Amino acid sequence: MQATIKMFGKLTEITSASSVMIDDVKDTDEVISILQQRYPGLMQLQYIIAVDKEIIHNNTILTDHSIIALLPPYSGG
Amino acid sequence: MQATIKMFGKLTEITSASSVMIDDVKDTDEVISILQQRYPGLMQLQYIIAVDKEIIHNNTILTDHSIIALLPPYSGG
Amino acid sequence: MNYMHSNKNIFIQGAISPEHIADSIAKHQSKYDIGAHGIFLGQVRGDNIGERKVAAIQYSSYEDMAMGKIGVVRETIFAKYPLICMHIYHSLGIVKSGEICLFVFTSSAHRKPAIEACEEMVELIKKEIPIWGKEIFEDDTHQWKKNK
Amino acid sequence: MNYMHSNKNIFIQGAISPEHIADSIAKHQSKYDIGAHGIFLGQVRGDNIGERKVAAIQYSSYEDMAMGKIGVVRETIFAKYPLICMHIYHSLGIVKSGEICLFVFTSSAHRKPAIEACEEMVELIKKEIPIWGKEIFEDDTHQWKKNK
Repeated sequence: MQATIKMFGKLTEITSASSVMIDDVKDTDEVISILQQRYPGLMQLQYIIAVDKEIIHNNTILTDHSIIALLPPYSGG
Repeated sequence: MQATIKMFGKLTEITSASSVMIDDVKDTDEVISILQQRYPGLMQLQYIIAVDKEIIHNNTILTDHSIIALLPPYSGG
Repeated sequence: MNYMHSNKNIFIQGAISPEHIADSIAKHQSKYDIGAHGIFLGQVRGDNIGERKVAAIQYSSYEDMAMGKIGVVRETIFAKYPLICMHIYHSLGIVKSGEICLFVFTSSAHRKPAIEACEEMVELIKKEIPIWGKEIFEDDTHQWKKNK
Repeated sequence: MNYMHSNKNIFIQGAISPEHIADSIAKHQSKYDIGAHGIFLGQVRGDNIGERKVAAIQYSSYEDMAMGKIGVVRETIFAKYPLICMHIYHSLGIVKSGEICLFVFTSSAHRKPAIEACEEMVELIKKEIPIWGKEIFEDDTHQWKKNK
């Protein structure tokens, strides 16, 4: 499975990009593990994970076209 | 003492005037008594009394230039 | 302090226009310590009462007394909330259905004081300020408004 | 019902102008069942943080997700309060200090629902909607805004 991971807020400074591609991943735990290797700064930062625009609380199996997003604490308003 | 009594809201319909003069009165009880004789409709209506822009709760002695006002329930906003 | 204790006139002849509200907002854009505004607007409803429909409300006030009471109420609110400013406008005379008769505008650094002060000020205006509304029906009859 | 469940775009590029707010108010003057409007405005503060002063906030959002969440939050509020209507606007991109970045506008027949729904909606927007603010200082450095 190829996954697209959207990055927001302060996280975009770690990845220097608003989205990141990863090949051959099956679930969100694997995605985070690979991202942490690629961008060690990620481990210092607070975020939640959304898959297909829904916030997940546990490891989630990815399907084709799953859109993963890493969301730091909201600060709208 | 001559007293000027300002009328507001629905009370102006009873007196057909926005203010009423009464001669030779010494306190607010006397004012109300005279007004009730002059305008019997007043007895059906709810109001509070202000003397010199302060609401009074008891009979109040009038001084020269006292301004009495009869205030029906407020309905601003 | 001078400003907040001022008994300036809150009354406007006729309806309060959306442009008046926009101007008030625009005037606060040079105050960099403000982070939140609370606004309440009262609008005249075209209520149906029996067979009759409200066309307008005609407002009157004991203005001398109202001015003093507004001063007292402003002090109460400024003592209770960390407000940066507060403005209050109420119509006198005829305000047609759909038009605005009351504009309460509070500003603070953070949202809670502006929101809470605005709400409390609306209650105090209805309760403490000698203003009366006469509902004028489309058939030219009328009745005196009662606040809930 | 169609209207209240609509996921229409809440986002505006740049600041929300006082004229936009006046236009929104004016559009409600033909709704004779409205008696009260609650409005909340968020304004960018020119905070001093250490030696630096905030010149602007740059807002970004996960727009696809935000649109869906706003729909859910709107339904929650409409289910809880007897509102006639509710409008929400949030800025994206640069909003300078003193300018308005958030506009929440609720309307009801009587005052309580408009006031309470407005307050609750502001809280829900800050908590539930994926929006981020980047505080840009006058010296061109920045920090990511944290909501209290």
